[in-house]
Amino acid sequence: MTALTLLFDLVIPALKIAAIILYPLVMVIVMIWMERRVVAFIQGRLGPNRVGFQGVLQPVADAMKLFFKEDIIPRQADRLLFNLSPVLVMVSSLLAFAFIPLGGSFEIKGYAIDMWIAASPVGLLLVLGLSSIGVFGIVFGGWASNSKYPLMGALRSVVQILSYEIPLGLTVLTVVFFSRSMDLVAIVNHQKDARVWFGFLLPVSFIVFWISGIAETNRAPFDLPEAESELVAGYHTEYSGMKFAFFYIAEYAHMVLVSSLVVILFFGGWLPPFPNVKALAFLGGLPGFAWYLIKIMFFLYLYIWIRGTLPRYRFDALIKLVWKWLVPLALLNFVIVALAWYLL
Amino acid sequence: MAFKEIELNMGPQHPSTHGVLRLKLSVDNEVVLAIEPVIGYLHRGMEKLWESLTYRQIVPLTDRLDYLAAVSNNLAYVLAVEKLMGLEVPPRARYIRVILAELQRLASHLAWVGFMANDIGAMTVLLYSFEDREDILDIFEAYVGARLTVHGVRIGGVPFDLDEQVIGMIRRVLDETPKKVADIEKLLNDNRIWLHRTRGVGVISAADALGLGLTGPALRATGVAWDIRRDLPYSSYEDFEFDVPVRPGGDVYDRYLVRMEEIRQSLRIVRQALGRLRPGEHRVKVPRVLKIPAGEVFHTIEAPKGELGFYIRSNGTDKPERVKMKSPSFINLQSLERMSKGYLFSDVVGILGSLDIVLGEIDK
Amino acid sequence: MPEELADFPALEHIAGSLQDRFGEAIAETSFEKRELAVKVRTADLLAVLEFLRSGLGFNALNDMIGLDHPPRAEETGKRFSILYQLYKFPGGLRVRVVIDVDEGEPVPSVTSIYRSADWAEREIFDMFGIRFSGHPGLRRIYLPDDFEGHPLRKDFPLGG
Amino acid sequence: MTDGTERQPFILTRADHLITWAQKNSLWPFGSGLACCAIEMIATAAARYDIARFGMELFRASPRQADLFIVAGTVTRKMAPSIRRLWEQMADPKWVVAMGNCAVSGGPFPTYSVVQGVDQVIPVDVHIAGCPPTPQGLLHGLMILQQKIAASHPTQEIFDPHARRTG
Repeated sequence: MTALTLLFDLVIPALKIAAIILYPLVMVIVMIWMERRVVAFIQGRLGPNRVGFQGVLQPVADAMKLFFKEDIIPRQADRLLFNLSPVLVMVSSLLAFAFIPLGGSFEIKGYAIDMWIAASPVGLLLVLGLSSIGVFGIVFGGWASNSKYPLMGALRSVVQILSYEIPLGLTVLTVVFFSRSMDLVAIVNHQKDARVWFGFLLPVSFIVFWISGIAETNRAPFDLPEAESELVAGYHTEYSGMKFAFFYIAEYAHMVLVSSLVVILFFGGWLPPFPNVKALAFLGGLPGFAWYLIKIMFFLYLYIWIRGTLPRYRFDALIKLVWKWLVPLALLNFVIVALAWYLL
Repeated sequence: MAFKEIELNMGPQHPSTHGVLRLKLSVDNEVVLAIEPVIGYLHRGMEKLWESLTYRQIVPLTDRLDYLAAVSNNLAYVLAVEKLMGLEVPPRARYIRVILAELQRLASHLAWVGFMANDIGAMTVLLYSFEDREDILDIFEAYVGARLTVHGVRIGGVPFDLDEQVIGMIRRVLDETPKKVADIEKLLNDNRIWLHRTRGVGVISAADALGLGLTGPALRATGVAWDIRRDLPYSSYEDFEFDVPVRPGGDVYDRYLVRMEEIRQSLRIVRQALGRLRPGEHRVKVPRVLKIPAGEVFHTIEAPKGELGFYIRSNGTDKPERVKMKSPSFINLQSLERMSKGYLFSDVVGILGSLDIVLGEIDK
Repeated sequence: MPEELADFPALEHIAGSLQDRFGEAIAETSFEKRELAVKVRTADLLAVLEFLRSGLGFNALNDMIGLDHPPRAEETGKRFSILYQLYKFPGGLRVRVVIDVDEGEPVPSVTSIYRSADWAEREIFDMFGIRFSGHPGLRRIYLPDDFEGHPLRKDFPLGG
Repeated sequence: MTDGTERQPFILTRADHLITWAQKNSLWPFGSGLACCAIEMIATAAARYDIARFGMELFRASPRQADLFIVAGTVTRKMAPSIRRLWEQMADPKWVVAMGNCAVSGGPFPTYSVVQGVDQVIPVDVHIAGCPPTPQGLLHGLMILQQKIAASHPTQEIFDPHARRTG
């Protein structure tokens, strides 16, 4: 075994694993800062601008402060589940990133280095599955707190996430029709070969997926499980210190995950835009990871924009939206795509 | 999990109780079965305190009742005292009072729409409306030096004359506010979520509203055209032309529309009052030690939140024997149960918001 | 220039109707600062209010005001007064119905006639300790249940 | 500040510096308003004064997640037990700002139902006078609190349990 193979077989994968754990955390920090600044600008304010350049260190200060805070476990709480749930939420959302390709592969001295950790043939299923394990964390947390507001928040969350899984799954299937694979890398590569992004081919799928994705992450206007004006802080009302930080980070990591999925499934992942236009070929000069970042930033920005604009849904309307509109729409879309795919 | 009914305790510390109100709710799967407000967490013993203060010392304390509309409170109390004394104030003072009171209504309604939208989850509106409200607070600050607890109406008139600087600021607000209000309406009026959360929610009929003693915009939203400024004018309101907005529905949305229209009518009144302001005295001399012969009086005005009244009983000394405040929020909050039974828990927040309560004047 | 009741036909009509209907029960009618006040016996309170509401159209109870006059207690034995401020929509006519109450004397609750009296009666109970018979849930409204005394009585010190 | 810090190892004073830097820059207030001062507190969070510049705009609805209790308004005897309980529910380290004359000393209400100063109920770090204090006044008070935090020595608590400021 030469030093070179050791490097490429052991050290590089280890570095990659470290990077893929750090990547969502860094994105979360960027996202928290971005959200607070952008929402502030939408509202005619400045937002955090004292800590570090333009306040970029604000989330770092927040995280560090939370780390040094007392960790309270209410006396009536179920200790095991109370402690388990933030871990479950955090781990499930971070683990999913193992299957997310952040870019294409490139070669150094004959060794191919992939910008992902695991390219499973059922990567898509794994990501969706892992991201919905998080809901168990929310339920456990709400129940274990042994308090009414967290319980109501958890109940809302379960109903909401389970309902929105259905249109989410149905739209993902339409993508799989075309890509004929559940491997996320293959899905991107298929878009490269087809020279068209699925978002333009399947606009309905994209819209349904995006709306369901916002609901899955419990974000405005679907932020009912933690609706502050109703449920105080929802399922994490009783959490303090680092455990609360876990919920907080997991929520943002989940947003990054959903944005990544949207980009990979519908907007060509790390592919540069306009591959067909000769004049714009220079766009391909930017590395794939950069394109991927630009694209997910757009969707993360969209999250913030929506939050700054819309009021909150009421629970019955939220359920009506999914069962009366999104599910039938997704089903119809599925049938039409299936027919089109069969006939063509 | 086979539970039917949960007892929920909202407050006295809860993000959307607008202060220190406590609601005892019993909900079945988020549907409200019963609701009981518990008040008194801000009871400061104002009425007892007033009995040991002179008539003049009471005025600044009225600011702390409805702290979102301090001038209206001053005005109601001062008008009652003046009625008891049989004192006539000069026309310029009356007009300045109208200008201040209408600006205060504007500030109060702007704060209301912000809080209301925030309760429903549209927090950007709160920031916008508070920014607009700051312009009005600037006027008060330039006029008397205080922002919130203004103490802008005194027995016998107003403390200062309106100078050119303040008038200029008022004119700027008159010009800019319609645009800003339109911005807020753009965010809300055609928003499907907002409509869904407000239309047909918290409905109350005109008969019920009257029976419960509901007043102000909440009453006008049930189709009863009743505005004390128009129907029992005080402080020269009869000189001004304005409409009394009325809506038939009695729901949260109509209360919102009525208040938004009142903002425009208030601007109209201020504009007229500024135009008709004639030079003259802005106060009459009132003796330093104010002794009022024995008597009693009850006087009400149209405050932003509804009918605000003071009952004053004098006994010939410089201190009143009894001052009782009739607070609109106290009466309006009483109707919360009638309005929110059968609606969802999330709606209670919106209905409570739409009533525009201020705990300061409920608890006194 | 003192104004006379005769200058206000609407109010005069009300005073007249009450006098016709109840006669002796109306202990005193006063008119001051354009406000009509009618003093009645506690026993007749409900009948008078019911007549004012259904007969004369006073459809809203504006406010209930409690008063405490300790000096008067020696003269008449009636320490407290309760003022019912009534209102007529539309039109805005007002009339004040007054009753004198002694300490410990129960007052009939008017919640059956005016629903808005619910909290107002609780407030008077809280502040003066006057009990209302027939009230659906008479308890303190502002102060905690274990509070001792009734603050708006004149013998209650300001600092508690 | 004569608390024997000069005898502290270098590493701990550096750690103190880092921890207090994080703590003072990330004071999440508890979204609790009692009376008039609450309106000025909201105005401070609104666009013109924008408390967010200091990283303090995350008003937490749950006391568990808050660091700073701004007692904004009159504390009545009926409310005092709740105030105490909310403060107890907050996780250490926590700070209290008494905003306005009522919270400082009972203000203009020397009556039977008003607690004459919230420091009778919970320990207060910074008092801000005013009725109500202007938003500038509140911001100034918060900056003083930041200085106070910067001068504190959180690592001392590890060695000296009596150094805990709350308990």
